[in-house]
Amino acid sequence: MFDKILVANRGEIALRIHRACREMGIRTVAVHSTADVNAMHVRLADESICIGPPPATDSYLNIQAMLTAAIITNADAIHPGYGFLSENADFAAKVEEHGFAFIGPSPDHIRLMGDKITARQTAVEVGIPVVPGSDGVVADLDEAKVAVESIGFPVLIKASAGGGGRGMKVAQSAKELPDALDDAKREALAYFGNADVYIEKFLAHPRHIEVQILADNHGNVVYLGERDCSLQRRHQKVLEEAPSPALNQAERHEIGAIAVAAAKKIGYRNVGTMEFLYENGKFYFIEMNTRLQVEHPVTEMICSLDIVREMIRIAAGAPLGFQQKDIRFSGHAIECRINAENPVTFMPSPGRVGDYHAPGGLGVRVDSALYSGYTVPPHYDSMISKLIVHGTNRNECLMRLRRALDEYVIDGIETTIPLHQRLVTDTDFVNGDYDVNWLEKQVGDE
Amino acid sequence: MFDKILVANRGEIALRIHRACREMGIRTVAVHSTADVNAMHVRLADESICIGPPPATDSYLNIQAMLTAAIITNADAIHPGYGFLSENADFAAKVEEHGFAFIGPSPDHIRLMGDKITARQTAVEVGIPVVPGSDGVVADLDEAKVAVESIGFPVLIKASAGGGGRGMKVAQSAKELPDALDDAKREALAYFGNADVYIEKFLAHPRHIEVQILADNHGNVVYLGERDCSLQRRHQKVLEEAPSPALNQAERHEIGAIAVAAAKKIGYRNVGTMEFLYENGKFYFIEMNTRLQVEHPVTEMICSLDIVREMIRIAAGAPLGFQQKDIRFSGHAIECRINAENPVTFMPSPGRVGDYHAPGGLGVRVDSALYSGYTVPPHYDSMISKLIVHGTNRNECLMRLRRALDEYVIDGIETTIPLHQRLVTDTDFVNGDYDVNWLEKQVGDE
Amino acid sequence: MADNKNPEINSDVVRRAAALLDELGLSELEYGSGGWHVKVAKGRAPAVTAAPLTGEGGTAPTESDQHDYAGHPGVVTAPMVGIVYTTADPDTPPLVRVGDQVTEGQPVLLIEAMKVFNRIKAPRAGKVTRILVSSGTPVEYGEPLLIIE
Amino acid sequence: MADNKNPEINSDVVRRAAALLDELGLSELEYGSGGWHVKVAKGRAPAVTAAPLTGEGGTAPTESDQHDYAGHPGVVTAPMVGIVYTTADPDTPPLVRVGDQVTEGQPVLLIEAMKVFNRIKAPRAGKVTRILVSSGTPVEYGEPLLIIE
Repeated sequence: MFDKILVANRGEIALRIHRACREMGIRTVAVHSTADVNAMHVRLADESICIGPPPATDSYLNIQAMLTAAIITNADAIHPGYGFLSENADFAAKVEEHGFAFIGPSPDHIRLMGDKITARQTAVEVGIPVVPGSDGVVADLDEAKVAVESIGFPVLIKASAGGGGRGMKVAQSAKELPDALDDAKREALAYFGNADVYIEKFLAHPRHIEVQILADNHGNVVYLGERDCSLQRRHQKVLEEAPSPALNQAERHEIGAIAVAAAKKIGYRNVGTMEFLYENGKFYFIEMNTRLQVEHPVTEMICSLDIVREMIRIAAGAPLGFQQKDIRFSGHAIECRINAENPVTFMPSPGRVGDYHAPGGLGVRVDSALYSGYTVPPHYDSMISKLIVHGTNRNECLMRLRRALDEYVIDGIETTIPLHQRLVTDTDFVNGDYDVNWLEKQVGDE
Repeated sequence: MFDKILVANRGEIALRIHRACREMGIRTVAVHSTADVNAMHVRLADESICIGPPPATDSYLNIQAMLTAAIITNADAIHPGYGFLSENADFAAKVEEHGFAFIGPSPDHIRLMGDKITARQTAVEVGIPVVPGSDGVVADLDEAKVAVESIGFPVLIKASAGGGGRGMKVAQSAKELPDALDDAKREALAYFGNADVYIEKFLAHPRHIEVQILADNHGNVVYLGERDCSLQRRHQKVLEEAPSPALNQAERHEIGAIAVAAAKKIGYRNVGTMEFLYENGKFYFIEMNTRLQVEHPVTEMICSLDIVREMIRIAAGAPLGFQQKDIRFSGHAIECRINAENPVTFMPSPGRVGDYHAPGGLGVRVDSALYSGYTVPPHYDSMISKLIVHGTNRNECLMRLRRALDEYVIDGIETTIPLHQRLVTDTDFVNGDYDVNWLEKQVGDE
Repeated sequence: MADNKNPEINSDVVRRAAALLDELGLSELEYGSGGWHVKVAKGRAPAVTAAPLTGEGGTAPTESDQHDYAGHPGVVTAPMVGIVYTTADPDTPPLVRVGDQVTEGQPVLLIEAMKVFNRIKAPRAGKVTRILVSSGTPVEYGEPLLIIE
Repeated sequence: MADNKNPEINSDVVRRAAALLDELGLSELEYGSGGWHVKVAKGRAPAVTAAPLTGEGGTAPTESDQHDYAGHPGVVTAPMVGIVYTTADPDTPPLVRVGDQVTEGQPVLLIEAMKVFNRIKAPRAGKVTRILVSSGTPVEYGEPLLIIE
C-alpha cells in the first residue's frame, strides 16, 4: 500500500480524498495555488505545497508543477480527483513515467474515451447501445425512409456540418418525414453552405442515467448501480439520486451487465462511469467518464462502499474484495450540489463565509471544505458543498433532505440552498417525474 | 399519526427528536428554561415555550409546567427523551390522563422496572439470567458450601446490611471460602452491627452489554442487537460500540431471543434496553431502561433504522413494519460522548463556544446542539455532542473515528475530545480488550 | 446543579458600559475575564451574534411585547407557564385596570395551570400603567404581564 | 461560568481601544490574552478570524523564512515549485553571494523542475543582502529566495 499520496486537486474533493487516505493510514500531500493557502484541504493535509498563482492553468492544471511537487515530497501516488487534470491522458502518462502510481484508469483508456468519436465507436464494438442513426449522409427521401425503418420515429434530421441546434428538424411520423427532410436540407445549406444531413433517433424527454463501475487490475469488474442525474441546468448537474426513480430492477441489471461486459472487453481498470440517455425503457450511450464523479457519494450511500478507498486499493494492485453478488443496494440517496451562486439568477457569489453550520443527525452527510471565516475564491468552480442524504426509501430520503436543507446555514455569500429547498417540495420532483429538460423549464432558462 | 409533538427535553436529544418529527411531517413544540432560550432545539422547533428558570427541578422536571405547555400548544403527544422525566412513571401516567400520547412504555412498565428489586424478581420470573446467589442469608460454612455449589467460584460474600463495598469478601476457590466467610461476617458485624451475609457470583472483569428491543402495541417484539458500553467512568458511559467485540453470533442471538421473550411475557411496549454484565460467555441482568438511550445511534447505524421514528410510530398505534428476520446488522458503529469537561481532570467547562466545526464525510454522524457562539449553560449535564461513526468493519470504523476526531473543532471550552483521541489509539481498546473497570484504570481514577 | 444563582444583571456594569458607548460613540462593547477579552465596535448596527440558525423556530405564542417590557423596572412577569386571566371569573370585572393604584400583595391576575388558578400578586405598591396580556391567552414562564410603577 | 462574576470594567482599556479605533479608522477591534487573539476590522471589510481548524496541516518543506521576508520590498520569489540551486553546477562557485552587486537580468539562482534547470534572474540591479534558501532544497511557488536592495 502507498505511504503517501499527493492529491492533485482542491476544494471538497481534495478533502474527500484526504479523508479516505487518512482512514487508510496513508499520509497526504496537498497542493494549492496562492488563492487556496487557507483552504481546508491544505490545513488538514500532512504536507502542503504551493504550486502556483490563482489561475488554474498556472497551478492546478500545471503538470510540471504537479509532478515536481510529487517529486520533492516523495509521494508514491497521485489522485487527480475530478476536473482539472483528471481526464488528461498525457498527465496520467507522465505520472506513470515518473514512477508514481496514477489513481485512476490507464492513460490509454482515458484517451480512448476522451474522444467522442472513438468513444462511440468503441461503445458500438463492445455492445453498448448508442443513439441509433443513419450510416452517414442520407441523400434523399428514399434513403431517409430506409434509415428510419431501423431507427423508429421520432427522428432528428441533423446537418452534417451543423452545430448549435441549427439545421435540426424533428419528424414525429412518416407523414412528417418529407417536409422535415426538405427543411433540414434547406437550413443546412443556408447556415453551413452544405446540404448534407443525417438522421438520428430523437429523444424528446430523456433522463440522464449513469452506471458506476469499478474494475481492478486482475480482470474483476462490478457495477455499483446507477445514478439519475437528469436535474441539470446548462448541462451542469444540480441534484443526483440513486437509484433512479425511473428504472426497474430488470433494467438496472440489464444496463449494469452491459457496462460490466464492455469494461471487461476493453480491459478497463479503476473507476469509470458510463453515461446514458434513457427514454421509453431504452438506454443510449453518451460518453464515459474515466474518473471519480462529483456525485459518487450517492452510490456510496446505497452500496455502503467507499469508492475513493477502492480506487486507492486498486491502484496499489489489490484485487476487489467483493464480487457482484456481494453488492447490495440499500435505501435511497440524494445529493444536492450547493453552489456559491444566486439561487435565481445563478450569478456567482464568491466571498467570505460568515456563520457556517452544517446539518447533522441520522442519514446526513456533508462533503464540503467550507468553514466559518473561509473566503470562497472567485477563480474556481462555484460548487462549495455537497449535501448527501440517505433514507430507507425515496420518501424518507426526501423528508430528511428537506429538514437537512432547513438546518444548513451558510451566511455571508449567496448559495443555491433555496433552489434545492424549492426542488424538494416540487410535485414533479417528488413524484420522480422529470427529465433532462425539466429543470431548465422550472428555473425559466428556456 | 400525530400532528404535533411536545419534546419534553433539551440539548442534543431534543434536537434528535425534533429531526425525527420533522422528517415525519410532524410539528414540534420545544420547551425550555430561561437558560436555554437560545438553544438549538428551541431555534429549530415550530413553537417554543419557556417553562421555568434554569434549575431543572423548576423547568425540565416540572410536570405541571410540562403538561400546561402541552395543553396550551395543543400537542398530541409528548416525547420525554432520556433523563429528566423520561423514567418518571407518574409523569407518564399524567400525560396519558390528560389525553396525550406518551411516546414510551406504559407507566406500569416504567414503575415495574424502576424498582431494582421488582425488576430483578421480574427478570427471574420471565427467564432473564441474573447474577446467581444464595437463597438469602448463609448461616455457616456448610450452607455456604451448598450455595457455592450452584453458583460456582469465584464468589462474593456480602453483608446483608452492607453497602459501599464494605463487608465484601471474594473467595476464588473452595480453599478460600472458610476464611472469606469468617472475614466477611466479622466485617459485617463491625461495620453494620449484623453478621448476616449472603453469597453472589463474583464478576471480576465483566463487560457491560445491553440489548435494544422494540415492541409495538400489537404483541410484536424485535431486538436490534447489542451495544457494548463497557467504557465507563464513575458509572457514566464514555464510548459505546455495536456490535460488541466480545460476543459471537450465537451469544448475540441467544441474549436477543431471551430479551424478546421476556418483553413479550410482560407485555412490554415501545423501546427498552436490558442491561447485562457479561463475563466468560454468560449474561447477568442488571436493570432495564424503559426509555430511549443516549447511545441509541450506534444501533441505528448498524441496523439502518430510525429508532425515534419507530417510537413515534408505535406510540401512534402503528404495528412494527418489520419482523426479526428483516433486521440486518451491517458493519460496525462507535459513539463518542463528548463532554464539556477537562479531558484529564473531568472538571466541567461550561461557557461560550467560539469556533465550531463538525467533522463530515462518509460514515460520520454528529448529534449535537452546539453551534458557534452558543453558550453551554452550567445548569445541566456536560454532554454536548455525540460523534457517531460507522464503518464496514471495526477497524475501518476506528480509522474513520480517528480522522473525524482530528477534524472536530470546538473552541472556547474544554472538551473530552482529547480523551477519545487517546482511547482510539490505545492498544487494548483497538483490540477490543476492555471491561467495565478498564477505563478508570486508564484515567487513573483508581 | 448545585450553584445556580440565577445570574442577576449587574446594572452598574451595564450602566457603565452603556455610558462608555454613548461617551465614545461606540456601537458595540464586549468585555470578559478569565483569559480576559475586550471587544469594542462602532459604526455598525449592533450585531446580534450567535444566531446562526434559520428555521421557523422560537415562535412563542405571545412574544410580541416581551422585548419591550422585559427589562422595565416595574414589570411583573409570569411565575409559571399557563393561561392568564384578568378576571377572577368570567362574570366579574377585571382584578385591576390601567390607572388603578394597587397595594403590595394585592391579586392582579390569575394564571391557570393544570386546572389550578394561581393568584399573581402585586410585588409592590404602585400604579398599574400597562397590562400586557389579554385574558385567556397562554403565557410562558418569565413573560411580562403588567407594569406597576 | 467563569465570567459571571466580572466585577470591574477597565474603562482605560476601552478608552484606549476606542482611541485606537478612531486613530486607525477601524470599525472593530478585538484583543485577547491566554492563547492570544487579536482582531481588527475596518469599514465593512470583515476581519480575518482565527483559523478554526486543527490538524497537522500546512507544513510546507521550507516555510521558515517565508513570513519574515515575503513582504520585503527587495524580495525575489520562486516563480515555480522545484529544487533551488545556488550554483550553476556542483563544482562551480555560487552564482551570487551576500554582498554582491548584481545587474538587472543577471542569473542569481537556478530552480530545477522536471530535470529542467530554470534561471532565476535578478529583477532589478542592486546588492544581494540576504540569500534565504540553501542549495538543493525544495521551494514552493512564491517562496522568498533572496533579497536584492
